Amino acid sequence: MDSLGPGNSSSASEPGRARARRLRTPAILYAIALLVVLAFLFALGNRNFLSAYNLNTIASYAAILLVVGLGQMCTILVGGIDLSVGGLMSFISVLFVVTVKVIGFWAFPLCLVTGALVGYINGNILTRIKIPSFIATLGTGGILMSLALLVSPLPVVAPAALYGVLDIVNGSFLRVGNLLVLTLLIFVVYYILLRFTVSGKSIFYVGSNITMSWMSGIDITRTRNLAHILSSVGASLAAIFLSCGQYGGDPSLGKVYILNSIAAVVVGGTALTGGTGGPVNTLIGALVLAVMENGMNVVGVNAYFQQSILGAVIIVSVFLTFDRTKVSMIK
Amino acid sequence: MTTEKKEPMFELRGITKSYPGVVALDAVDFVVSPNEIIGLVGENGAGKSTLMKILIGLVQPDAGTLTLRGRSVTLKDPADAMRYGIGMVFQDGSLVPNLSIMENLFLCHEIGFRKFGFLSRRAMRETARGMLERVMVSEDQDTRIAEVTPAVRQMVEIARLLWLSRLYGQANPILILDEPTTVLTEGERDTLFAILQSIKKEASIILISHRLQEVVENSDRIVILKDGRNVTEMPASGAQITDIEQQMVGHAFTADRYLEDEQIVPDDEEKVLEVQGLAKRGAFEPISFFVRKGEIVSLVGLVGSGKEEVCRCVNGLAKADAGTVILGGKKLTPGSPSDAVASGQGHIPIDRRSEGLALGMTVAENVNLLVLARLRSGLLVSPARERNNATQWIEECRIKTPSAGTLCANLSGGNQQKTVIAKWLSSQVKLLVLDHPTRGVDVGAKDDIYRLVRKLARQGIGMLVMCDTLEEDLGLGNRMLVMKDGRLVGELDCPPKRKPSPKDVIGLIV
Amino acid sequence: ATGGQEQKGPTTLAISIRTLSNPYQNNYKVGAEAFGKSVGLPVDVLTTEANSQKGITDIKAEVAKTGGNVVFFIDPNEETDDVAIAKILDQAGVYFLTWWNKPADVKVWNFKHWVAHVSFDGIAAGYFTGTELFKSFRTPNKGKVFAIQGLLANTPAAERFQGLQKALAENTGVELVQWVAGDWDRTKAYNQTREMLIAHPDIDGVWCANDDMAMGAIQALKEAGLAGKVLVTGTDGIPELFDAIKAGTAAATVMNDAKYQTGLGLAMSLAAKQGKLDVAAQPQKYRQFEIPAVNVNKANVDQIVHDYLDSTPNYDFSNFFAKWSVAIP
Amino acid sequence: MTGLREKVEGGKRAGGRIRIMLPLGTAGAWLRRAGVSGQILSLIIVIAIFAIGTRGRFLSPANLQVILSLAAIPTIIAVGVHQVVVLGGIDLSVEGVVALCVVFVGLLLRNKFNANDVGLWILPITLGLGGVAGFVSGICNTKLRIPSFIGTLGMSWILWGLAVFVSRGQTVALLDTRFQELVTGTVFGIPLIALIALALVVFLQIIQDRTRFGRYLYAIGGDEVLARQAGVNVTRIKIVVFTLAGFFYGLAALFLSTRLGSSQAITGNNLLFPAVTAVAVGGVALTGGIGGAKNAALGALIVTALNDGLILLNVNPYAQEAVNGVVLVAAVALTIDRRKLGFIK
Ligand SMILES: Nc1ncnc2c1ncn2[C@@H]1O[C@H](COP(=O)(O)OP(=O)(O)OP(=O)(O)O)[C@@H](O)[C@H]1O
Ligand SMILES: Nc1ncnc2c1ncn2[C@@H]1O[C@H](COP(=O)(O)OP(=O)(O)OP(=O)(O)O)[C@@H](O)[C@H]1O
Ligand SMILES: [Mg+2]
Ligand SMILES: [Mg+2]
Repeated sequence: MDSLGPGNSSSASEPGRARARRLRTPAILYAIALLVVLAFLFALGNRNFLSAYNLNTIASYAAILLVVGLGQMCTILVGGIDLSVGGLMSFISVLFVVTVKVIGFWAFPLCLVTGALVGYINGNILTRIKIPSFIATLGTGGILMSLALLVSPLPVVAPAALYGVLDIVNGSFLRVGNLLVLTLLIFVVYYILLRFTVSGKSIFYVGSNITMSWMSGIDITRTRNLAHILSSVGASLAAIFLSCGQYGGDPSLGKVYILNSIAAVVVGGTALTGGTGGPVNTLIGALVLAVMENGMNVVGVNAYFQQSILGAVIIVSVFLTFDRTKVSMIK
Repeated sequence: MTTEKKEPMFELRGITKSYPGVVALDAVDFVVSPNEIIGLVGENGAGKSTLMKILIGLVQPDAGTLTLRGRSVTLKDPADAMRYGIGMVFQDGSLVPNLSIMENLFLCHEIGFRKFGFLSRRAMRETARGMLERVMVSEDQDTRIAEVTPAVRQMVEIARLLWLSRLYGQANPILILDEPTTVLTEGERDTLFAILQSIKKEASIILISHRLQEVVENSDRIVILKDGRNVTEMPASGAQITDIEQQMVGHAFTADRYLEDEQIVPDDEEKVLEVQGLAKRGAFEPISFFVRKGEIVSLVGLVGSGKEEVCRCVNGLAKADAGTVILGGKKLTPGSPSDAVASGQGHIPIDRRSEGLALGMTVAENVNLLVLARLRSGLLVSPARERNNATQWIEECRIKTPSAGTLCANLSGGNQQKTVIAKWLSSQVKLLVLDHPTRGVDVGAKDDIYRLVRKLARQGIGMLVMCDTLEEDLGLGNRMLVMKDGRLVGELDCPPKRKPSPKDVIGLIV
Repeated sequence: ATGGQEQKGPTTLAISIRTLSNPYQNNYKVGAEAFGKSVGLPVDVLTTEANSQKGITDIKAEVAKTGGNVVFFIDPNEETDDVAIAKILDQAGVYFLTWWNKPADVKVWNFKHWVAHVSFDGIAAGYFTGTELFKSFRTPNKGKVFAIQGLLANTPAAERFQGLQKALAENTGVELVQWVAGDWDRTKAYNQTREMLIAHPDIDGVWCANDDMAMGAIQALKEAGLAGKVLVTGTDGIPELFDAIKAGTAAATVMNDAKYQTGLGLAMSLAAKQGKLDVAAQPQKYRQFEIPAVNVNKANVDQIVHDYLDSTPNYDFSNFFAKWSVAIP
Repeated sequence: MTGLREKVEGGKRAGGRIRIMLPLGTAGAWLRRAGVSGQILSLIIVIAIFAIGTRGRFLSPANLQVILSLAAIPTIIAVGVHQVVVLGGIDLSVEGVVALCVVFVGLLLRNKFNANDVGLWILPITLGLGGVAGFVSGICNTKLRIPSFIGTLGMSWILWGLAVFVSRGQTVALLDTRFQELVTGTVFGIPLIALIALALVVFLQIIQDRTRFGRYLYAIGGDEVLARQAGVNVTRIKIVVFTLAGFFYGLAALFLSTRLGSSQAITGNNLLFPAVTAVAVGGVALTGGIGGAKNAALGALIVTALNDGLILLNVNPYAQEAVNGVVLVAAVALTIDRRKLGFIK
């Protein structure tokens, strides 16, 4: 039973090769295509969709989602989840405005450090007390929510005298909003951290196979703590940006970001099982959500249907962006 | 052997299957006759497992025809194949970890145990006990699979296959065993082959193995695959192992398989690893030994002899109750693998899929895991250096992969093993613990691994090995430590060309 | 940015509200559409869904959509949204009016296009329902009361609760035994009332921050056989609660006429845009003011149902300040 | 043997394996084997703390009745969610499905809004509606290969939008009181609705323990790829599980709206997090493969008892979230069997 002639066998593998090439098209390309199609449709519906003013609007909305999403992404990549972002954002929002009244600019570093500390605590509840991150962060989220109400039971408004400090975020330089510049900076920092540093890359290894990582000497405790710190810092930054933008703190500001941050991450194609995905995915996720949110209003979709359409679009989006070659099972 | 004259049971013609970047099978023909054992051999990645997955409907071929008992068939899924009387023991195990032995035994085939729609536990228990006795598994059938040894799992899989072949009452079922012996001891192996020979009377068996010896001894016909194509087939009687190797790999092998010529004489003074009075209750009694620079020490003993636990304590995966592990003059923190790794200890685990690799990541990412810090330029890891390091080690270890960016999950078992080895070799270790380094690895790759092991020894790396076979232990090692019932019972010197014979060692082991 | 452009075509009337999933908020839409029809202009509805950022972004999207040819009625998600919204709309040259939420030290007259901020007096509402509730006790103005607040951290919720406390201060015979946060959720209020009845079986009344929660509380009292004996109050004025007042299970509510709110808001903003209302020339008392809500109790419930539910009132928006009651400092 | 067990447990010696030795002999052993000993223990602790704190009032028959009656609907929902979690997925569609079902209950039963009156037919209608929604989620997950998190989240948004549109944001008062009596009635002092929930839990638990469906459910949760290899029809089981979950939500919707005697889309709000919390507190591993209906039910009971106790103790509402959070973490610290979970994620 010898093998068949060479001519025969090579012709048999032709379709196989074509298939191989097709499957290698990165999912990211589909996602970008989706964005382009959406933008095209919206622009068709209303020319103003592509106006500089509106693009700026979309960018500012996506910016917040991106910043909290980048953080959330870190915990998801490492194989966990962070549900405390809601409570934390509420807490940081009021803390920021209350402290900015007293210490001015120094409220920025103070809030970031507080956020990092919360992340460190979240991490340690997971890694030392061994409570699954889902429960641990659900719990700390509740505690932070109460803390937010303790700092200020009602929204606090920043006095006009302090607008100068808050405009560090709100202002613009050469017609580009500082918020966008800062967000871009944060994106680059997270990107470099995750793709080009040993600690950041460890997040992917731990998320992909924690037993192997442990046995290979990766400090899994430190890595998971780091992921939680990155998450909380992202949420804190987003809360600060929001509070600056609204010139006030709001103890109920965070709630909607629990689900929205996860959605931004997952819509971009990062797997909840951990290990696959990344900052670019989150960027796309945030953009898809922002473009939809904005576009539906710009073309005047009936408010009754917006939620439904958004639901359908995120399903379609994940259908396109999710890289199924990297996960053996869809959970 | 008169197999040639029989009507074929199952005929596969022109089977072609490609994956992104690879053509796994290229117009392969494969015929199964009744009552025969076919030995299917080939290099890692030759396409053996893929062909078998097509045989049981887990993978659909891109092209080709399947003819079963004279009728053309398409197999939707494994359950479908099972109804036609085709079953398989998978290379990487197929038992669900969170279910019990019994539940796994009957998974998907519980029909016989139904009473008013509910499953009768008693009936299941009784049948299970009978089946387990047949393969000599003494574990309680309610133990979860996650808690039993690989050997027990393997036997449970075989028991499952036996039971299924009986259940559907298909005349002459086809049983596929993909590398069933890698985790078995010699004794268990003998049991397995005895069972196979006895059921051959009513079944066809396809046996995949990289241990050509057992293939030649136990099969009737040998089929060789190379690069996804049929190379040749031959009757097993009278087949020469060297000949098969030649056909599989394309070149002949030297007689000095374990490169004993290159075995170095370690310097007495420089000890890489010193284990002093290490003890763990219930696992092993106080044990002291050392590994010198460039020395290969093989650790042998039966299952339960405690050698594995000793290694886990040395690796920091488990905490010993007493004693110290000193690596390169530094006392290791007990129970800290990261300290062990940071101090220069490497560990190639027995279970590559769950302990050795990040399957969802690329070959390059896996290879570079341990050396990222070294691949930095400035503060950041340099992608160019990453690429270079990965390519270098892929070549060095001859990992057969379409590219460095291929996902590990898509490599063949043997190439996955080579990836794990490459990962540790690329990091500069002082001591390497090799737990069955050649498990599931083809002859060519084995050669590569032996070569690498010798090279490392020359570089002064000490090694502690536990091998698949006693021959390998003897061939590779400078010295052999023998454990029995948690105690060190013997130490043998294994100088090149004057190695002790396996018989000498077995006396100590059992 | 787009304010300076030449604007052709009809002006869009836009409302930014919290949600369409609750009857009170949904009436904003009804009122806006009725007004839109009366002036022959298109209406757009934006919802914040409890997300300030979404609210602000949607407003910007609406500005982009219409090229700035739009006027707004806005019920901000939180009072902290106001400054951001004001800055955005001022820059875009879009006239708007806000309702309910505004920080005390942010002044409307500092913004050229912020036509006015109008509100109902939340404290008065809580005070009215509180005193009505106390009157319904077996021994009037003497007994125990249980309170279900709205969402903590929400300004109207806090104001109404403040009103209740004012009523408590005046009625020393009444004791507030316990209060909880019902998050505006009917099911939650039902659960809490049932649990509270274990802790305080001798309760005399249940004060709720809105009607939805009041309906939940009434249901729990019904199951305990206390409906009609222990009364409940709410705020908003939903039809079910009017029925409950008629049936004697609720004591009072305060009706906020959402249709009038949107009508007035859009009318003023539109007038400003069309140059019929000179915003800058208005005295401060006409830029920040309250209008009275409709207090409903057993005595007037039939009349109110007749006026507002059975027939749609004929609103007159020619005099914007017809209902003006007090300036907000 | 020991070696492998060690490997399975790898790297988590610290957090301690709290072996609970209940002084109950065989019953204790049974509980341990059934994987609910930890949950029972935390329930007992919660009860003990509140019983002492309220000087026994917490344990009064009246309060127990309240707890059982209030736990029933969360139990039904949690039981629906938990099977999806056992599969290794998550079902976020609860709120949307309930919202839509509630709205249809309001518009189809005898009500104040229109002339419809389908009477008892409402039961198959809501169950069917929920089931269809679950079925579609299942198709999304299996056929379109969309992770359940997004598929069900999208589904929830879609249905939620529909519910608001269909109801136009209005509240519909129900006039048909038959179901209400069913929901509020008691049998020997035990709320009927609690008995219904209990019956569902027992029924499902038996299915999980004693049928092929149950076996396959856990096989998929343990390792989907291996289950498929073994011949499990993964797609079918998954679709069935999502559909079943939809049935449960439909039933919960019917009970929710009839108990309140009204129907509005927002009745669906605030149901998801408590349900998922209950599932997790009950000891169902979010990684899949572990925990059954009894776990979900116990989790719902613990969460309900906790809320009830906090009100009886008159804990400051501002601090309630914090107390909830602390208790949640503490309860899980006691309940989860870390031995079975490997690395905690
Ligand atoms: N799911 C898959 N995706 C992509 N490539 C695959 C997949 N499965 C197998 N391959 C590729 O197909 C080829 C044949 O693999 P197969 O597993 O059949 O080899 P094998 O002969 O069983 O090797 P081994 O002896 O190492 O087990 C390999 O090159 C492998 O990388
Ligand atoms: N009965 C025997 N005859 C010959 N050699 C033996 C026998 N038992 C064990 N050995 C040798 O002793 C060494 C240990 O083998 P064994 O398969 O028990 O390893 P193990 O790592 O304990 O197994 P596993 O982890 O797969 O259960 C091997 O080199 C093996 O060849
Ligand atoms: Mg193979
Ligand atoms: Mg072995």
